[in-house]
Order: sequence, then C-alpha cells, then structure tokens
Amino acid sequence: MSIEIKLDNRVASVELLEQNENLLKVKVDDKIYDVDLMHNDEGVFSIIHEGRSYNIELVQSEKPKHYSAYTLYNTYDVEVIDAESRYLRNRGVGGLIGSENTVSSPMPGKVVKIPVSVGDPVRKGDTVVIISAMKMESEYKAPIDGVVSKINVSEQETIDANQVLIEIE
Amino acid sequence: MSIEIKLDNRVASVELLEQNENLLKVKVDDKIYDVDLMHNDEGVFSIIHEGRSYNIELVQSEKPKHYSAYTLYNTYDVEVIDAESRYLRNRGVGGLIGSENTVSSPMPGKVVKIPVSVGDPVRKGDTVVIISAMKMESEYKAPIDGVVSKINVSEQETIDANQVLIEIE
Amino acid sequence: MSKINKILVANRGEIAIRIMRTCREMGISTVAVFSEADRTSMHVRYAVEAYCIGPAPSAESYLNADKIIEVAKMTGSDAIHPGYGFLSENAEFARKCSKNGIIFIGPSPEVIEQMGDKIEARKTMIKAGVPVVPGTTESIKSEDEAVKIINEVGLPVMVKAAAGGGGKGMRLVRDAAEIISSVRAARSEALAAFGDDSVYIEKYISSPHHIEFQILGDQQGNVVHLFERECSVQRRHQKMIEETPSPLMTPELRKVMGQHAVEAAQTVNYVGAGTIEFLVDNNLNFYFLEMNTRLQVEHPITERVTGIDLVKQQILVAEGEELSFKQEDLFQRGHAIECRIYAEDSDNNFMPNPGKIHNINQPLGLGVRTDGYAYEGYEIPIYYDSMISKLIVWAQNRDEAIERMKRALYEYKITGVKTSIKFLERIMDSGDFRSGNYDTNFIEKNHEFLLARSPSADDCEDMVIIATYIEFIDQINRSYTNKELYPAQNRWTKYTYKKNFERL
Amino acid sequence: MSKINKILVANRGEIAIRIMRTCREMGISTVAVFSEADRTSMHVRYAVEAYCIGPAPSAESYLNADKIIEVAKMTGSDAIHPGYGFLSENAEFARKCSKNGIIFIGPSPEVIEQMGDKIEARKTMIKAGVPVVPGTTESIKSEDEAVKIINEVGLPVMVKAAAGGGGKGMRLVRDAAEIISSVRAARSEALAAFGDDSVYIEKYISSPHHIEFQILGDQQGNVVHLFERECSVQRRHQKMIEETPSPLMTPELRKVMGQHAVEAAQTVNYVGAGTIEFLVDNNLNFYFLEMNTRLQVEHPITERVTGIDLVKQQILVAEGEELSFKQEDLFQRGHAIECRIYAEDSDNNFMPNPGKIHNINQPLGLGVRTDGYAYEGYEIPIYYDSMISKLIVWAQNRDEAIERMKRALYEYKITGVKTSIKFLERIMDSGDFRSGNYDTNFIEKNHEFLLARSPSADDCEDMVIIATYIEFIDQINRSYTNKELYPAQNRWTKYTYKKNFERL
Repeated sequence: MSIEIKLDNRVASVELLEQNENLLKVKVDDKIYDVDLMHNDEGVFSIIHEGRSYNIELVQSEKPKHYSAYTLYNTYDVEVIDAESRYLRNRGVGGLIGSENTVSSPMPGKVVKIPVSVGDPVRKGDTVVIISAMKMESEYKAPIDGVVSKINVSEQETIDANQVLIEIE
Repeated sequence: MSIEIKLDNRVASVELLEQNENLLKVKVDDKIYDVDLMHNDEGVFSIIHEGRSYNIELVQSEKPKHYSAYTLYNTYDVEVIDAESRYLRNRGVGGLIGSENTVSSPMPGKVVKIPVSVGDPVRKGDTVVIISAMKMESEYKAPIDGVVSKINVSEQETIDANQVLIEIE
Repeated sequence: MSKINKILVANRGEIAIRIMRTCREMGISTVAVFSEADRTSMHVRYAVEAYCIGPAPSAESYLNADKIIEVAKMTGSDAIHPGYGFLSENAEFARKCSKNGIIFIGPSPEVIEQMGDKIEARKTMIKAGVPVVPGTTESIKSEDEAVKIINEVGLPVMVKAAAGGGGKGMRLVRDAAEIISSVRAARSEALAAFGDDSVYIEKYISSPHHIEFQILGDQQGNVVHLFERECSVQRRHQKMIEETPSPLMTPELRKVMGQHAVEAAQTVNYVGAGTIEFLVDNNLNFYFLEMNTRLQVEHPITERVTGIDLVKQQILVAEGEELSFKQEDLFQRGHAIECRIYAEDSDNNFMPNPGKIHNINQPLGLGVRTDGYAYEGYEIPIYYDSMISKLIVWAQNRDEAIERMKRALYEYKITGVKTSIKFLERIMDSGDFRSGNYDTNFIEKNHEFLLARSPSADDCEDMVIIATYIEFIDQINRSYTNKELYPAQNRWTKYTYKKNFERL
Repeated sequence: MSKINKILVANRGEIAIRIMRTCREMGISTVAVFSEADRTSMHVRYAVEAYCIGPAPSAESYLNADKIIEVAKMTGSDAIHPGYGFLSENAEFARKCSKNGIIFIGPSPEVIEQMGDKIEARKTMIKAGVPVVPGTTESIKSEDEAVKIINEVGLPVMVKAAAGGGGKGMRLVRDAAEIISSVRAARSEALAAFGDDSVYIEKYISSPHHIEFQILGDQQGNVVHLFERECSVQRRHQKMIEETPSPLMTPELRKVMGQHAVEAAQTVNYVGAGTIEFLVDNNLNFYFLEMNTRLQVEHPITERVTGIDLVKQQILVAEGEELSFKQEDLFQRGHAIECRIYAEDSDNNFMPNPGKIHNINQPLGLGVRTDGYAYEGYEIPIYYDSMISKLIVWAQNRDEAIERMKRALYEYKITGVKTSIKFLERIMDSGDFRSGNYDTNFIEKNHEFLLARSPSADDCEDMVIIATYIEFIDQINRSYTNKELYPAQNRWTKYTYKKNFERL
C-alpha cells in the first residue's frame, strides 16, 4: 500500500514494490525507480540511482511526520501524510502553525515587551509582542482586527519556536 | 550504595552522595569530589572539578560493562563491577578473553590459513592460524602444548575481534 | 618583559577557541569564563580551567568586568585576552586590569578612549595627515551650526553620534528640508543610546568600498601594516564576506594607504593589533572611517596570505617583545576569502535562527580553514551573536579562491538550524562578485539573484521523497524494536522493511 | 589539447576524495568506483556518479583494469586518475586506457615500465649523471659474480630483487660468510613473489635519510622540481611523518639535488607529477633510490609550502597545457609537516585496528589541514590500507610547526578504533625529532621513549571513574525510559539519577 508525501507544494504517492537488502524498487507517482539506498540513524541517506550518487539528510521538525530535507543544493519541507494525519487534517487539527488568530515566532528567543493586555482591542498590523534573539529584536503584529483574548507568555520569558504567544479573537 | 569500577589495574569504590542537576557530590574510595558534570548520549563527558575542565569520552566495548575511556592524554580500559559481574566472575564466566586454551585475534580480519586440523597435537608456540587485516598478516600461536579440540572458523572466513577461533585441550 | 604563562580569555564562541589554540601552541595555560547559558559551549571544554561568571545575559556575565578580574586573580592569570566585542574596546576594563596587575592584551586605555570617541579619532587622524571624510572636527553645538556646516560640506551628508556605533544615532540627509529634523532625531537617539547627544557631520559617500588595513605595533614603537582586507559585502551593516587582496587595490594605492595606516597608529603610540577602516570611492579616493582597537573577526584572511599568527603577535607584544619582522619582510602570497556562517534565515530578512545543531560536516582539504565552535548536538543560545563559524579559503589567485570557496561551501553541511551557507554559495556565483566589481551596496543590488532558488531536477525531488518514505517506515520500526544503547555503533543499516509494509 | 570534463577516480579512501575536491574546483564531473565493501565509503557519497566494480578483495575490484575501463567508457569519462597504490604504477593499465581513448593521468606506459624495473631505473639514472647507490647495474647471473661484486663494493650490502617492492626479496649482508646464503634466499624469495629471480647488489647505507624531490613535467618538455620532502620517520618501512623543508637540507644541497631530480625526469621525458627518492647519509652524500611515477601520499606538504595544487597540475598537464610557472617562480614559504593517522595499535607492534568509528573531532583553525575519509559511524574495512587520515600543518618555521602539530594532534579525537595519534604526539615531544637530528632509524632508536605511557594525574583517573559510574547508571536509565527517536536532538542531558540509586 502506498503513502502520500508532500514536498513543498507537491503531493506524491509512494510505494515500495520490491526489496532485496539495500536494493529497492520504488514507485513515485507513475515513475518506477530502482535505487541502491543506505541510511543511518541520524537521517543521512546515500542513494545511488542509475549511477548518480545522491546525499540526502532528513531532520525531523517539532511537528510529527514533518521533516527538513537537505540535498546538494536545496532544502525542502517534507511531510508524510498517512491515514492518521489525513484524519487530523480533515478535522482541521494540526494545521498550519501561526493560524489566523494567533501570534507566534518562527524562532526561539526571549520576550522583550508585550505592549498589549488581555481585553485590549487591536487592529491588524499592530505590534503585539517584541521578541529578541541573538542580539536582534523582531516585532510581531496582530494578524487580524480583534481583541486580545489570551497572552501565554510574560516579558523576559524565553520561548520556543512556533509556540503560540498571543491569541486574538 | 556504592559500585566498584576497575580502571586498568585499580579497583575503586564509587558512590554518589548528593545531586543537584549537574552538580554532583561523588565519593571515589576515600576522596569526596564536588563536580559539575554534563554528558551526552554519545558518551562524551565534560566535567569541571575545582575549576579544571576535563573531557572524557567513553566507548562501550563488545563486552557488557566494559568501556574504553579516552581522556586528554590517555586511554584506559574501564569495567563496572556490579553484583551481576561479581557473580559471573566468581563463577569463572566472562573472564579474560584469550584464556589459556583458546586462540583469538584482538582485531577483526580474514582467516588466511589454518595449518592445523582437529585432533592434531600442537606445541606451545606453534602457529595455528594466520589472520590478515589491512594488508598485514599476523600469525597466532598455540598458548599451550595440547591437541586441537575445536576449530570454529574456516579459511577465507571473516572474523570479529576477540572471537574464539581455535580451542586446544 | 614579562613572560605570560596563563591567559584568561574573556570571551566565548569561535574567537575564544581561536585564542586558546594559539595559547596551547605557545605553551600558555588557558582559563575560560562562561555564562550559565554556555556550560556546554566548546570553549569551556577546550580550556584548561573554566569558571562560571553569571547568568546568560551578557551584561551579567561577559560584560561583568569585576567578576572577570576576580577570576583572573583567583586563577593567577597573567593576562586577559578580550577577543572582539564584549569588553574588547572598553577602556575602563583595560584600566581595571592594569590596576590589578593583569596585562590587558590590547592597546592602552587612553588609546581605546581616544579612538572610541569618533570626533576625537577624526581629529587625531587629521593631525596625522590621514584623509578623513569631509565634515566637522568638533561636535555640533546648535542646529544653526549644523545647517551652516552641511551647506559647506554639501549634501548628502551623514549625521553621526560621537559616541556611536552599531548604526545607532545615525541619519542620512539627502535633502535640505530634512536637515533640522535629522539632526534632532540623531541627537535624541544618541542621547538615548549612549547618554551623550554629541553629533558630528560627515559627507555621505554613496556606494563606497569598505577597505581596512591590519596594523601591528610593539612597545618599542615599531609599527607595520599587514595589508588590506576588502569588507564590502555586508548585510544589515554586518560583514558577510571579506577578502584579501582587495580586487579594487593597486600596488600604488596599497602603499599609500598602508603608509597612512602605519602613521595613524604611530600617532597614538599604538601597541598590539588594530585595524584602520577606510571608505574608498570608485575613483580610489579614500577616507579614514574609524579604528578598531582589537582583533577583527576577519583577521584569518590576513594570517593566511602573510603567514603571521596575529594572536601570537598580540601575546608577544603584550609580553614586551619587539616585533620580529619589518615592513619589508612582509608580503601577500595568493588570495584568501572568508565567509561568515551565521545561524540565520537568509531568505527571511536574515532573521537569526538559533536552535539545536543536528549534524555538521566540516569542509576539509587543500586551502580550507574553519574557525567555529558549534558541534553536533550543541544548542545555539539565543543570547549571543548568530555567527557560528568562519570559513576561510586560500588559493593561488582570486579565481581559484572563489572556486575553492564554492567547493568548501558545498561540503559544509550544518543541519538542524538554518544557516547562511546557501546564500554565500549564491554570492560566489554572482557576476558582480566574480568580477570583483562590487561595493557596500552589493547585496541590495543583487538581491533578486541571491534569493532565487536553484532549480532542482525532478529526480532529485523524487529521491527526497523516497528517502522520506524509508525514514518514516524505519521510524515505525525503530520505536518498536530499537533497544540498543549505542545507536552510533550501528549507523548504517540495511533494514528489512518488509515486516512493516502490511501495517501501512 | 583536450579538455577533460569527466574523470573516473580509480581509487578509494582519502586520495579519491582529495582528487575529487580538485575536480569539483575545476568544474570537472567525477565518477567513483567502489568494491562491495565500500558502499558506505565517503568517496561514493562525494562523487557525482558511483559504480560498484566487484567484491571486496582489491584483486577483484580496485585492481580490475578491464572493469574500470568499462565503467569509464560507459560513463563517458575523458580520463582516469589512478591516485596512489592499486593501478597507479601499472604500465599495462596505462596502455589499456590509451587504447580505449581514455587519458591516463600519469606518465606514459613506457616510463612507468622503465622506472618500475629497479635495474633499468638505476641504469637510466647513471646515464643521466644522477648518483646512485654503488653496486651493480645488471642483474646478477651467478653466485660467483655476486661474491666478486660484493667484494668490490665492500660490505655491508643489500641484495635486492629487480622487480622488487615492499621489502620482499631483500637481504642485508653484513658478513662475508653470509653472502652465498643471502643471495640464494633473495633470489628464491624474488622468484616466489614476483616470478623473476633477478637480483642486484647495492651498497648498504646505514641510518640514511630518506629525502625525495617532487617533480612536475609537461608535454612540452618543461620540468620543474617543487623541492624536497624529508620522509625518514618510518615504521615497518612505511612512512609516518614527512616534513618540508628537510632539517638536513642546505640551500646548496637543495639546488644540486633538485637539479639532478629535474635531469632525471627530463632523461625519460617525464610527463605529470613524480617523485625522485634519494638516500642521504650524514655527510650529505646522496644517492638515487627510486622514482615513483605517481602522486605520493605526502604530496600535501609540498602543496602547502609552494602553494601549488598538485592534482590540478596533473590534470592540466594531462590536458596538454604547458606548466604556467618556471623553476625560478617557485619558492618554499614556511614549514609543513604531515602526520599519517593509521587505524593501528601503536603499542602493539603497530598492528592494524579496523573497526567502527565512534566519534571524530577534527582539528581546525590556523595552519591545519586534514585529508581523510572516515566519518562517525563508518566501519573501516579489513581489506585495505589502515591509513584513515593525514594531518598536515603549516607554520612560519619548524618550531612553530611542531607546536601546531602537537596542538592539532591534541584536538584530533577519533574514538572507537585505536589510532597512531598518541604515538605521533610522543614523536613531536621527542628530543631527536625536535632537534631535527633523525634518520630512518628514528623509531627504533627512540622506541622506549615513544612507547612510555604519559604519567596521568590521580584526579584525572578519578574523573574517568566518575564518568564511568554516571554512564553506567545512565544506561540502566536509558534502557528503561528512552523512547526517543532522535537522541541527537537531545545530546546534553542533565539526568535525574536519583531514581536509580535505590536499584544499585
């Protein structure tokens, strides 16, 4: 049975047809590949396909079934869509982080200032939190007009990447 | 409760007295040490003791509870002697590899030649197996006078380090 | 002459390790200091001794002069090397060191002060006959005066804080109508940032080259220069790439600028390593910009072409040794380029990207040097600079050096955090960089090219998809079966995937 | 002139990667070949293309000339670079390449043959006016003739196989009574090893220096030398450490020997990179020993002091380019030393120690180059050479280079297998090496010093014991609780050990 893998904006269907140790026959969408694939516990892959040598490294992201893939020249965001994630997707859970009504930072850092309080009305584009990381300060803005409904962090607190900081209703 | 650790020819008794995250109070024989100890999954240790910074790496050997310890300037063989290993030791199991009546190689390699057969009488010092590794051949000799009782490998076979190759009675 | 036997390195990151390497080669013992966020930092493990000096924020640790001097005294350190940043250009700290009988490896507190005050530095340079950017030599006392001077100098001009640095208290004025408001803004920003509202006026040089000269002075009054570094590739006023020789330089200009750099240092009786920064326009007019009274981040390219270990020279000079070479003994061999590897998202306005390093593959081989401090499994703290490594290559000539840099960047893999490596590769491919025809506007000008994504072959994408598929299956496998304590001992695996296929 | 666009590298290990690095810098595509034991070897991953050529034993893979040429033709490779060892000095292979329209990067088959036959090489050198070790120029036809010649040359002498190499078919004769038996033994050994019982006689030079000259020749007949390499630190007739300049060398001797090396190469119309090996006695008499018609393992030290990329020159010359420099353009800057890192047990008669690499910490920073191929988790195969890396340092002078090498060896940590690193550190500490007063007997002479164990402080032992204790407890912990998929993401841990203490 095949699974679906999303690479950037493309969704491909993958299926292993045959295997003999490290020699695999794999179908990606309509194409069939015979590859010689070796990998290790750290997510490093060495694949030889028709004589070409590919090095790929996969690093799991915080979200389950999401990876960053590093190749020779590019970095890709990859996601495995199995039955479970399809179910969650359909239910609207585990969707995009930083959705419409929340504010988060793509990087870890420290909260410098929160110029708003719960109950404050804000307009789209108003700065609601300032985060400092590595000697640089970044301002994060309200994504919509609304009212601050929840503030999950306080000033001087250190935060993780993609943590929901402020919620707006 | 303390455990015993054997470092080369020394056996020391070790006990953790107190711990506060990475700050430990440890007793080694009669000496008490306050150390700041960090380590990782790969066996790398950073210990600060009275301001001195120590880097130690432990690599587990094939034998359970045995390690090679790498410091700044030396490599040590270290062994943990807990209740289980003390029991085995007393029963004479898991003792020295390459004991009186067996022949083994300290390194992996390939069997080039076995100039003896089961039942052959051998004298101490007779070559009983020739192993090749990395373009070098090494001859392994009978440790005692006796009769070849068992040959566990055949010519051209690749072998692991410390595998018992030939037994003599 | 006082032999130094133990040095406290009042810094962290790559520069702390770089200094300790030379100490080790000179048989000098090393003391590291670290903040609570840096317990697992490489410099702690590299040093002979290591002491915690306070919480993560720099102000409470790496900038805590008294605490650092206390550790130096307790450990019997003869000298303190401040590296760059932190306390390296802090005259007060240098003075405290000397009061406590500790050698500060750097120039005297007086020279640090003199060069730290931008107006004072300008005056000194004018006295030494070094060309400065046209403008005022005194701080501006009134807005009227500002208008008068700006009219004399001619627009556009820069209004700059005398105590300035880091782009703060600085205003570009292009239009006469903006003069008053810009001066006001600069003064109030300067007051807020430095507690001093002195500003001065400089002619604005558009699209200049940033070229600096390395100098070395000893206590006997000898000063030499070690040629130039071209530092025009910058983003957010921070250097990204430096090279030497500068593609702009001519032998004649090098001689004249080098001579001025030496004279500038001699005027202030400079002792130690320092850098004279110049702005150079396309007509090869050059102007003194400022002097950095410390080691620079980019010092390795000078080391590579001259063969001189600059940290070793700093230590020898601090011991009172006379420089063992004269100007005529020095020459540049070949070409060196440095790329700074930042943990940042180059595609996203160079936003810093701290996090946990997954794997590192160091570039090695002919002509490649890396100075870094990150290691696999290391978590880059959020409190400090985002530069995690410097990649320096040398080759016989500039073309070969660019090709070697491309090769080294290609080999350099750091996963787990985003880095500037791919962006640097694009720079090496850009026409303007390859031709050597670039100035400080380079990144802005080439923005589109530098951010374009490399086209990737379809089959490469398919290989990524296959790898992900296998990784995913393998993970299911592993979580059920992997009881091994030492995964590192069995890294390459030929898994039998079959048993999981039914479950998919 | 035929531009090379794709090179098949008929080798493995560090030299395969070293060659591919230069190819990458020159924009040349690369093809790796590998044996079944080398699927996970680094050169397979570094190349653009990779093909399996047979089972693990060299005879069935890396020495399989026909298979390699087949891959070269299939992939459209313009040229084959043989590296060192394997097929690099195989005239038949070179001939096959050219028959198949593939450029063999190396000299002509005729030159390989001429220099591969030791008697032939001696004759050629005598003709070229290069001093050779006194002895015969023809193979010995009878035992009587041997006695006669040995009496002429004077004892001690070496009896050597004409087709020899690797120390086989070689006998040292010190005593007249041993002559007959030694000649007989050498001939029968030579017959067994090479299928040819020709032997010749050479005066035995006791405790000589092994000094070699690097040469480069082009198709236009230009030949230059790139100075000497001192290679006297050897164990089991294998080099361990090389340096340049040689501590023994004088400018006059360098000039004379260099001139002879160039003449030697010119005599045979040598094209490409080659090495003339000399024996030098303590009175600075020098004798031609042999010529290696390929790149040497120790070529990087020459690259470092001259600034020339030797692999690039090999490729350019193979394309038909004229050398872009003349003898007078070349000079040595500073001092370079190479240490060979073997996977071996130096304390146990240098016995090879293949196995799985656990961790590698590369030495970095100023003046340090490593050329290796091992990586963390890599299993060193038992089938090939035990050299896993070369560590090359450069410094302004020999003393600084030794200190830098010590620093680099200190930083270089390879765990999981035993290596020669500690032994090399001891060499750097030995009086004879430091003074530069050493010859090929160095290791034998300093045996006791080199094998002595460093005294270790008691508290260091205690720290090891503490670490072991914690590791042990932690393991018990981990096997019960560690369900994490990515241990690398959480490497530094502050475990709460308490919960296990009750169980001990």
